[in-house]
Amino acid sequence: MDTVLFVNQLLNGIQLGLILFLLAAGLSLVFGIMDFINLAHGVFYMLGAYICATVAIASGSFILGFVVALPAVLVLGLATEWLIVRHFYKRDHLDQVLVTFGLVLCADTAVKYLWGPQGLSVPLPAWLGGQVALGGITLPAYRLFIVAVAAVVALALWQVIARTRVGMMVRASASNEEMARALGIETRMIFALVFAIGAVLAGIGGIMVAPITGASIGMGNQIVILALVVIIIGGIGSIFGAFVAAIGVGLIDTLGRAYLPSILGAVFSPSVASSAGPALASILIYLTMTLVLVFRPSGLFPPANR
Amino acid sequence: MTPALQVNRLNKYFGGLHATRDVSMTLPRGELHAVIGPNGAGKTTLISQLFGELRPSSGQVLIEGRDVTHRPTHERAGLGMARSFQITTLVRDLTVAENVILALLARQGHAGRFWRRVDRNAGLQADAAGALARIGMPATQLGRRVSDLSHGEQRMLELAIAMVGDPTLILLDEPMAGLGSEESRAMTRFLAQLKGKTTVLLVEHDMEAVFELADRLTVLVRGEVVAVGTPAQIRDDERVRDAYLGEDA
Amino acid sequence: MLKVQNLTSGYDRSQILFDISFEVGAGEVVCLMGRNGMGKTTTVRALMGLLPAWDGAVEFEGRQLNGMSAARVAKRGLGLVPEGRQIFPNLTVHENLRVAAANRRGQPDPWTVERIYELFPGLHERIGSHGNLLSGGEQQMLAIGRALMTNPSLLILDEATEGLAPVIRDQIWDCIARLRGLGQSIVVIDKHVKRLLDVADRFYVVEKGRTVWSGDPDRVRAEDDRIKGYLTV
Amino acid sequence: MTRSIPAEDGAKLTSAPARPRPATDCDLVAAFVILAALAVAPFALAAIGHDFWTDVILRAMILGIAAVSLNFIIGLGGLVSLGHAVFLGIGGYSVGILADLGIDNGPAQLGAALLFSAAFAWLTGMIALRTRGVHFIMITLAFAQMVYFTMMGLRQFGGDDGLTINYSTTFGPLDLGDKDVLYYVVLAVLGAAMLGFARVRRSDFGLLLKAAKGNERRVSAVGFNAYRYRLAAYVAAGTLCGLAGFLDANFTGFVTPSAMSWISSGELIFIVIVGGIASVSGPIAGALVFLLIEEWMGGLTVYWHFWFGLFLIAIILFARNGLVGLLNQRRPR
Amino acid sequence: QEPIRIGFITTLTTPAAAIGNDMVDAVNLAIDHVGGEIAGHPIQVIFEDDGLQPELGRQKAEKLVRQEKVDVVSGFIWSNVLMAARRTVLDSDTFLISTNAGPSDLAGKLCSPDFFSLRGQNDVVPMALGQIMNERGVEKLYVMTPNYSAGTDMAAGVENTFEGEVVGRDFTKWGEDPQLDFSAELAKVGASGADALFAFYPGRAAIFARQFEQSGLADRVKLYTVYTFDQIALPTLQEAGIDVALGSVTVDYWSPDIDTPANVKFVEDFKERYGRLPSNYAAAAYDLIPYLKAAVEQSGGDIKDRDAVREALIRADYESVRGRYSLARNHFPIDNYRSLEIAPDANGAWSMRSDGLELAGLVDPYVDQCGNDS
Ligand SMILES: Nc1ncnc2c1ncn2[C@@H]1O[C@H](COP(=O)(O)OP(=O)(O)OP(=O)(O)O)[C@@H](O)[C@H]1O
Ligand SMILES: Nc1ncnc2c1ncn2[C@@H]1O[C@H](COP(=O)(O)OP(=O)(O)OP(=O)(O)O)[C@@H](O)[C@H]1O
Ligand SMILES: [Mg+2]
Ligand SMILES: [Mg+2]
Repeated sequence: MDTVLFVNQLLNGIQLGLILFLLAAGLSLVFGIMDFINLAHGVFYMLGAYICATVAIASGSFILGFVVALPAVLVLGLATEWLIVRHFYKRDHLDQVLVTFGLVLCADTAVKYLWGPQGLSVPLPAWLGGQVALGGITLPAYRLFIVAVAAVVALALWQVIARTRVGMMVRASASNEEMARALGIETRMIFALVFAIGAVLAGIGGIMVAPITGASIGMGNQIVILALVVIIIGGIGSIFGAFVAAIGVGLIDTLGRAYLPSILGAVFSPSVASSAGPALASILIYLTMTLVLVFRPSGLFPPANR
Repeated sequence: MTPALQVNRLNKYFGGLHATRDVSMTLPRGELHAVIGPNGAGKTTLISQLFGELRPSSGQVLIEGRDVTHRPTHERAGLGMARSFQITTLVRDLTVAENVILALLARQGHAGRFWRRVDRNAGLQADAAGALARIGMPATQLGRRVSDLSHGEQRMLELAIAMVGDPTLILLDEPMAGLGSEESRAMTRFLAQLKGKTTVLLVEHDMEAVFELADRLTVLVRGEVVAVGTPAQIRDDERVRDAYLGEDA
Repeated sequence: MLKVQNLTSGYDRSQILFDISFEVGAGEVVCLMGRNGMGKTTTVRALMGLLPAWDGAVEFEGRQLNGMSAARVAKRGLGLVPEGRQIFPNLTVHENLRVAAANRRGQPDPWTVERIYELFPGLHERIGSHGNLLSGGEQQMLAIGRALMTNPSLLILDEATEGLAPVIRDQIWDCIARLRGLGQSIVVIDKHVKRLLDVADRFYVVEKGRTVWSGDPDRVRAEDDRIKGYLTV
Repeated sequence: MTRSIPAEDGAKLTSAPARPRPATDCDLVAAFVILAALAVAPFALAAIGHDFWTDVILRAMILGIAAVSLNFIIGLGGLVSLGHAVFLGIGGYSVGILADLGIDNGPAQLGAALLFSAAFAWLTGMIALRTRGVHFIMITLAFAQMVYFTMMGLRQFGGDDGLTINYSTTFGPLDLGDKDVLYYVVLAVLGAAMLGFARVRRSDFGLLLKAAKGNERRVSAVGFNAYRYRLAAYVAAGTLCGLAGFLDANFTGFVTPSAMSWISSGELIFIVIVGGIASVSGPIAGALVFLLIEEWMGGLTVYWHFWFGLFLIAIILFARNGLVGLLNQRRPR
Repeated sequence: QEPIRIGFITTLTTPAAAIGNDMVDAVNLAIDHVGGEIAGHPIQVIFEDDGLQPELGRQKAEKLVRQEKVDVVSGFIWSNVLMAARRTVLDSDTFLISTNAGPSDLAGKLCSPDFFSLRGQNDVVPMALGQIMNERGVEKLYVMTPNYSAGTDMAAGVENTFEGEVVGRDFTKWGEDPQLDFSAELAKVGASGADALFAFYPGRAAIFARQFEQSGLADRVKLYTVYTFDQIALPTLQEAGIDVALGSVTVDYWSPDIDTPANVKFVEDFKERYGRLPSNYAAAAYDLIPYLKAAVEQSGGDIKDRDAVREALIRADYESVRGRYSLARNHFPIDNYRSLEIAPDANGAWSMRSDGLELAGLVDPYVDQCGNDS
């Protein structure tokens, strides 16, 4: 098998994984720690992409788009939390699912109204567009860029949650808000902050993929399911778990897509392989999740809090 | 005759922590046997293993001579075993009545009947009221949601449910905890009535009650049995005094 | 320092507190007694701002607490050891203590994690394990330690000795006595009235949401049967 | 559904305010009123020349049956399945595939639909029910997705275009192809399902499910094996939903994998919640509102999803217990 | 005069609304062009949205025939929506005229006297493209399509007629959560040494083109597409400056530069009124009105006289934007397919331009299974 090809596939897998992680991390914070299940998480992913795209197209600078989009998403996140989400922390998961789905509908339609149904495509700066030669293997520069950025974010986040006192306060407020307040912790603020951070992480993810897949309506709803799969596999509330699972899912999905048909082809007739292969590839991650849950019902790295 | 409960060399590890060390004990039918010991000695862990909620690392548990070491909790309950939890374990968003009825159904050995309406079943309702009355809880509480009960009221309910259907072997984990001083005395009187009829394993930090009730005591320290004996013997045991009782007794 | 007058409160539509009035002077230890379900905890929750006070006045160090958020109240210096422990299950013992750490009014020698471990050596052994894995008593100790870590000027203990071994319970009483010696004001809710007699300055009996009786230890001893009357079902 | 923190979540000073139970009386009354209204609807609508709407209502009733089945596990068991629509598909494809093979014999198709649904529910339930809360949501989703993608891939059964059914199911003289016949068959099934739910909700079995949802530890402590009862409920729900799928296939004359997508499962959940969880009349009320709004708003503007979203949010924010919740006065603060 | 009522089902929500709107605009334009009446009856069109869901499509069809009592149900972008609506419409003795979707069943075993199509059956397009590639001397072909019926049909169609070697084939994930990152597949294309890539990514043109550009394959591999770089997508591509699209080849029976009088009028007026070039979807939708008008008027002016109207529809005796054409037995057009290159038109707008190569009178392979007489 062609090593250059394989390395490329690996890179693609890792890059998909890191994007997934950016979403999963936010979900895992908001859901695993605040016990708020947020289907609207993908909305910020979409908004990040759209805002970045708009600015980038208007100004011709992707970086400027990035710089503008982040604070914008942050503000939107805070607004959402303040207007709607905060009324639902104490509510049933079902209510949360439903209300956030309502949000998704509104957001998607609003985006369609503002940007039209077709979606935007984001130009890349030349220095990111090209290919880079690493040890005789050429890799697309932009993918490497994504990997770098996401990796940094991942590390930072992990440190904050696991090590700092803020992290403690977040976890405390989440597990027993009243008690936390009774100890003088401003839980409302903490929650708003966490939610907004989650939104920004998703936003970064959206911005990162925009130049590859473009900005399209509902792009977030699809990936948010994947992100959920990731945090389930990783163990809800565990940033580390989310990281491992995200990379895993990224690789499984990409490599599965790339090689499953040919692997099947070795066993079955080409026609079977070419039709069964993709179907199998698309359920691969769901199979993985099911298997994980069968053997470890609360994920690979469940935080010891439940 | 076969003892109501027999425990052979029970061991339990939590990672590095050896929470139960070679614990063996035998409870003849009708005995009220108290287990005392410092916090974190392993009393609750012991009970959980007896009741099948924790799987022992090694050792054996026999009820009425039957080895139940690997039987699930609900089967042990089926054999007439019941427990109360130190940390209240009730269905918070059901009413008091419903919580009791749940236990009643289990004891009467038939649930999962799709068609019979429990809420219209006078018999069950009456039994539920009876169960509360036994531990001195007014029937007026029947309709309230458990989450609306005060801590003490919840503790009472916890016990009421443990007593439902006269189990033959009851494991009580700190029944007095959370009860007011007078309620505790009432509870003590109630448990006294059970003596001889029902086998009781009582974990309790309220020494007044323990010394008044217990036929025999086992003292557990760091998961290990350090002393077994009558209240008198234990009261005078130096080690137990320092390790546990303090000047309280 | 704390002055509660004709406090009324409750849950949703059901009124629980009808007329609660009591006082805690600086450096005093005050004890609330009453049967199960009479409103002691509800009173505490109303003080802490965990329940809205419907009516009446709560004055602390000259400031009105009514309508303040629990967090603000806590920052004013009320430290709570809640009924039923309320340990953070997803934090380790050490984190449970550190998360509460604060010394907002610059107490002379503030409580530190180390001092808590001195007070409860049992905890030090479990330092790294998560709250939900602790034994009932260990959780209780942790709850007390956690409240102390906020260096409160008024400490509230709601059934703080529930499930503690006699020796430890004694330690707690001694500790309370010691704290009192340091001028710490304390409100205690506990069923072990006997032991409290030589610790507390004043006693109140709560009956059906009303403070129906109050007096100092001697008066408690004197009116023993009357108290019993209040406390029996 | 219960929080993913099981048992000891009681340890919060006050746990999440549990949903107020709907005032049953209003609920049952509403149920009968709705059923009665549905019975006369076709004539009424035909009389005023709007008989197209019977088509929408018929579809609503079929979704209503599916929603009732979902309500069994969500409302009573607190088991939120994000893959429930898969049973619609299984029921549908049982008809579609058999019809494709030229078998339009009613009992055979019905039998297949029920059998396969039950079997699938049993197999997946055994695995899924070992998990709780959101894990259950996701694992049910996973199973549904697997079937979804498989059917997408199976060209011989139409792949994503689905199967068109050219002969309607017949039970002797009874031809489900006839819309009027189908309408009253569906109505009958719906009524039966609702009655069954009303009964089970108050039965031993119902109490057990509710208890297991609230605190599983307690349930096994008193001596029940919660798992067994959950599985029973899950299989029952799956089978009933399969029946709905069977009816739907006869109604629409085709089956596509999209009927099994997680979106459709989501819609079922919304129908249950919007209508009023654990209530008898909720599911059908929800289904009617859902489809009528869709049809009505869709006519007004292409941006109707926005308003629909707001409607959802408003319902959840202000009608704590769904539409049925609005019926009963004692609303929580 | 009571009006002639036409129900028009297309997609007006979801991203695919871009296509639906194009069709609606075309129909409205056509109505103006014919003076808003057929044989003196005013034309009344009721547009309905299928939201991309077969179920919804069926329900709308139900509404159109039962509530609106239309004489014709038309439109349909998607095969599965058309298949879903089919029975409702045909059972109620209403004409069903597809302006885009052409599922093989309707061309073959499920064909019906009352069903008509305004464009060739779906598979004809890729089969034509395969032949074009042969003409253009493609040797090694790599095939990339989404993994759903249309996708695999397209691939099959191309490979059916393509005579060179197919060096690789990828069906990418589609459906609820489609795969939008093709780097893995494109990497394989590069490794396969193919000199041409056939791609079919309706609605995803920009994404696909952008990634094809990033993959750096453009100079080595020539791009052949169908239903992808169409007039819906091209403006976006141009705006985003994705130049790899230029010079890529596709094939269709129609393109804006056909110089029949009808087409010139259509394209010019469309550009003038809507400020953009019409798409092939618009072209077929536009034809609907003149087609009906001719048929009804030739059959005596009464659309209720269905047999006569059917006869006329089969004759298809009118000025289509594509010029004259006749119907096969399954009532699908027999068309000439023209090789089209993506290039800027006179005013610099990217569009499809015929490069001279043309395949005459293509018929789909399913017609033999069709039971229609005549
Ligand atoms: N699931 C667990 N994992 C790890 N350690 C545990 C677990 N459960 C209990 N422990 C530890 O095992 C020891 C015994 O706990 P146990 O609850 O049995 O004590 P106990 O005798 O009931 O104390 P108390 O009287 O305070 O309730 C304690 O140190 C506790 O921290
Ligand atoms: N969340 C709640 N909602 C409604 N009523 C409640 C709630 N919590 C407690 N109550 C009721 O308020 C009354 C007082 O409760 P409270 O907890 O203050 O009693 P208490 O004096 O602390 O008793 P205990 O000694 O058992 O803790 C009780 O009757 C109880 O049933
Ligand atoms: Mg214990
Ligand atoms: Mg209390």
